[in-house]
Amino acid sequence: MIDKTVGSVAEAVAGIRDGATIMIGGFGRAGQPVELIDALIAQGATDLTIINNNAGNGDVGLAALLAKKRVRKILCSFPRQHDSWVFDGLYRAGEIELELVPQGNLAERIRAAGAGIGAFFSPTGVGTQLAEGKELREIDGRTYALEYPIKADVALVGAYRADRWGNLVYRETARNFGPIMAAAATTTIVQVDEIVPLGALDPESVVTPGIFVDRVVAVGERGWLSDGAFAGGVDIEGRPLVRAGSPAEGNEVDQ
Amino acid sequence: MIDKTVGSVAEAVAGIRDGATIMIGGFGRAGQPVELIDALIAQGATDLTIINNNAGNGDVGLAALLAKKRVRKILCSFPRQHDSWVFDGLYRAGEIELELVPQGNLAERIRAAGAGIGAFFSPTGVGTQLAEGKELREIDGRTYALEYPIKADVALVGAYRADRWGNLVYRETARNFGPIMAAAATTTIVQVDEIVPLGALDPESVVTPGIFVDRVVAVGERGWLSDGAFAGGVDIEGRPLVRAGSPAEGNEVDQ
Amino acid sequence: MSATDSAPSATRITREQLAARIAQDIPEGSYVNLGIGAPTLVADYLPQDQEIILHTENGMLGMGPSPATGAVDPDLINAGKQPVTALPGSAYFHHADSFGMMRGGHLDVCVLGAFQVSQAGDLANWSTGAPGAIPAVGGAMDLAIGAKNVYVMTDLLTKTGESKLVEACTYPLTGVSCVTRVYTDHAVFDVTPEGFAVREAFGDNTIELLAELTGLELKPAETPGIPEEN
Amino acid sequence: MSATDSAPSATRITREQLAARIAQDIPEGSYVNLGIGAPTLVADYLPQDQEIILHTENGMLGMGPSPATGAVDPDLINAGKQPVTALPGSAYFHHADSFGMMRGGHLDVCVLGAFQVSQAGDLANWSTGAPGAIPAVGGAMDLAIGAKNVYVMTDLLTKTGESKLVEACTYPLTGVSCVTRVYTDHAVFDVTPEGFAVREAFGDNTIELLAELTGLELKPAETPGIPEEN
Repeated sequence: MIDKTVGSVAEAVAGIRDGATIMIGGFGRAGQPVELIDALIAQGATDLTIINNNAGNGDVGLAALLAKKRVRKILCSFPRQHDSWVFDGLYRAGEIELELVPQGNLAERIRAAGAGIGAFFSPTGVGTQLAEGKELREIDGRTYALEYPIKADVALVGAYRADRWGNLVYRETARNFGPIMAAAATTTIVQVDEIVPLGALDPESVVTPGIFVDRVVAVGERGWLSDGAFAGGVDIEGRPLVRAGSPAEGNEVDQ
Repeated sequence: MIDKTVGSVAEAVAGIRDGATIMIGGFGRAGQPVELIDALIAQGATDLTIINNNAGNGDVGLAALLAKKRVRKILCSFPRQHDSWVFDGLYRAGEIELELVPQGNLAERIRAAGAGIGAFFSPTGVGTQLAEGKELREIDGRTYALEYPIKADVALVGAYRADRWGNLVYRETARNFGPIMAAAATTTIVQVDEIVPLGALDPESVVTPGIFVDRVVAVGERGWLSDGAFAGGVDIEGRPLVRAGSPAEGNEVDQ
Repeated sequence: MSATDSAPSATRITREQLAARIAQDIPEGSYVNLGIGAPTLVADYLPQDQEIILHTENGMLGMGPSPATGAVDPDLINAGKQPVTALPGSAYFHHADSFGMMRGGHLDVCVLGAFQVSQAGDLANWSTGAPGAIPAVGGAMDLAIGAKNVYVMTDLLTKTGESKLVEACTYPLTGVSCVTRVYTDHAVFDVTPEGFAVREAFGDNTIELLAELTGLELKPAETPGIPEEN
Repeated sequence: MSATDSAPSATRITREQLAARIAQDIPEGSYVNLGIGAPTLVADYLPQDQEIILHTENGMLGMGPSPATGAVDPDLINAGKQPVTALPGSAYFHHADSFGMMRGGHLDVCVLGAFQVSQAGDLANWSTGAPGAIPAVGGAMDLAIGAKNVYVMTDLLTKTGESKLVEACTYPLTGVSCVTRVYTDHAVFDVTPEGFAVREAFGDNTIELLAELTGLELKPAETPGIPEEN
């Protein structure tokens, strides 16, 4: 019997080596596998290269990993946010290396790694600083820059439900980088709200087939659901709305 | 109100020009938009270039279009099948041009057209006749050949259900080329069993978002379903099983 | 063109008026991405009786307005990471599909902010190049080169009075020759092979005044007021 | 090696036995694509008490056996266009995703037929190059270069007695240096940097006999009988 489920987040992240390249899913907080990141912090691997769209929000998840100085380099599209103070501090202190990649090139390069593409010509970034030094080519009257795949040793992905074969479905825009990162890493580790019986996921609706998944761990239902139905009652960071008049989320321009 | 539905297959294929490049979905008969092809035959456009995985089966659908000598050239991966007699005859008579593309390169080149990729390096076919003359490059110790996008003026796609925004779901392996062809053509025309109300398709399960779809026509429930449930009672070509002992489907090796 | 102290005499519309003006040029049935910041205001002015489908690059088509407090869903956010809702007919997809949609030219319109737009249609909106600043680009470069029509929404002048419409950008570029039209608080400009053309000057603003404010040679648009086909 | 009329003395196993032999080397949990034709037989010999997940390149993982007559679903077919079923845990996807899965090296094993395999692991299985033949390649080239282990299932000799194991292929290639192992009716051969190595000779077959039949220098495999890690 194939059973990719593991009983704890500690088991899920076991064996991640110092110096590993790790993809972490999520766009901001949506889809960020916070429990797996916490487990990685506890596990202790260091000198990591992280691939994520952002560079951490607030003091939790990826930001907490950064705060522990366990990350040597981060490859992302949008590090600077209103709540990226942990990264900002490390960057200004020269304690973290940054490789900035336009978001669509980041996504497509990750997809290319999973799909066995050697390199591809992208129109994004041509003529800008972020394509400096890249091979350019005119194809059908348009100029493209050559982009290479981004692969990883490990992907940490936050999905919604899984079965024991590792088939995954996501929830709303928390899907974001999960499916492409799952395919681009040697070892893909997934946290979900719930493991469901094999056959419970509609094969028409599986977003990540289990072939891309190595380990799955259930971390319990997200706080804004109740028995699978949306219940609300939280702020954008998922914190319970305990009192009226609690401070509103900043509306600074992030991406 | 956005309403991409049209009332008849004739309306759906209206305006297709002589000389057009047309993608036709389907892998063999599964997902082949037979009613749209019949409408295209009636519509009269000729001197067509067709992109499909195969080159027609039996005497219906794509094979019927070929039999009418309306196709100048076909681009596919597997023309020769046990029931491809129409194509075989035209090819041997020199009446149709063939461009043979390995199936995965065909799929990825179609995907590249929809995704705005200028070209990509593929490992498939390297060192074979089908990569002759292509630009080769060694990347990370492996040799790749440069492949260009395949786009089309029109895509004819067979899906399962649609809403009036053109969101599509497919059924089982009839999905095959539909989603990538829908994105790679200037005008995408879709036949479905049924148009459902906006909001009836689960946004988590929409396979082709309506942005890729221009016209949708309902052609009625496929013969092996009854009110959306699988009822069987047909052979592999979808013909009703009228009597025991009817001739079995050939089991020649096709792909 | 006489040299006058033009600022007092220039008509400036508000950001909300500008958002409404842009909304006017977006036909029903369009697929539209509204960039983070001011462009998101455009959504409030799209006609309620028409269907215009909003794309957010983090993986959704059919985005609806913000939810009520108490109904915020942290899994359902836009590219600015603000809570949104899903309309009937919406669809989710992953990041590679979402950016393929943009890069492949499937969006009819995107509306972006700008630091500078050059008369060749070059856009600078992601970095001032200031030393010590932390660079961040997000999806700006993909949007800039992706949509069929790239509209810029911006004040014509910076807070210190310099024109954001320029002969050549001095800030780091986001995209080359990508902008279709610039909607400013003073006027609407088309990007043409011969440089900026004034499609619509607000209030009493004249081409002469706009030329003076921008320091550029300007001409009237050939078909002013008629939106281009998407 | 003495020249004898080897054919009568050679042991040949049946196609079904060969399918069973291949099935033995596929560990539980493997993701496997069985090529059209004889390789599909392997499915019948996979152990019933183990889970091995079959991929079909037209867009499915978790493929099950053929349906009963009357329960044939024309929408649910394999790459050979034969009716199949879906197991609990299956998933559908489109062609680009399916071939990305192959090309990206996610399949553990694929089993293919062959016209010829060279000692460098080159495979020829799609065209005899005969003049007038209609070429057709399908997914063969993608499978050949995609899986972690590419197993070939074939008779050792053609109907006219020529070896399908060759120094260099004379038929048009499907893939270069892609075959991992060749399962024939006479023996199982590994492809090694030094050419073919005999992993297992069936019945009384000897390396000498196989060398004579193939006209190739052969050596024993270093770790005969131990399947490689997937």
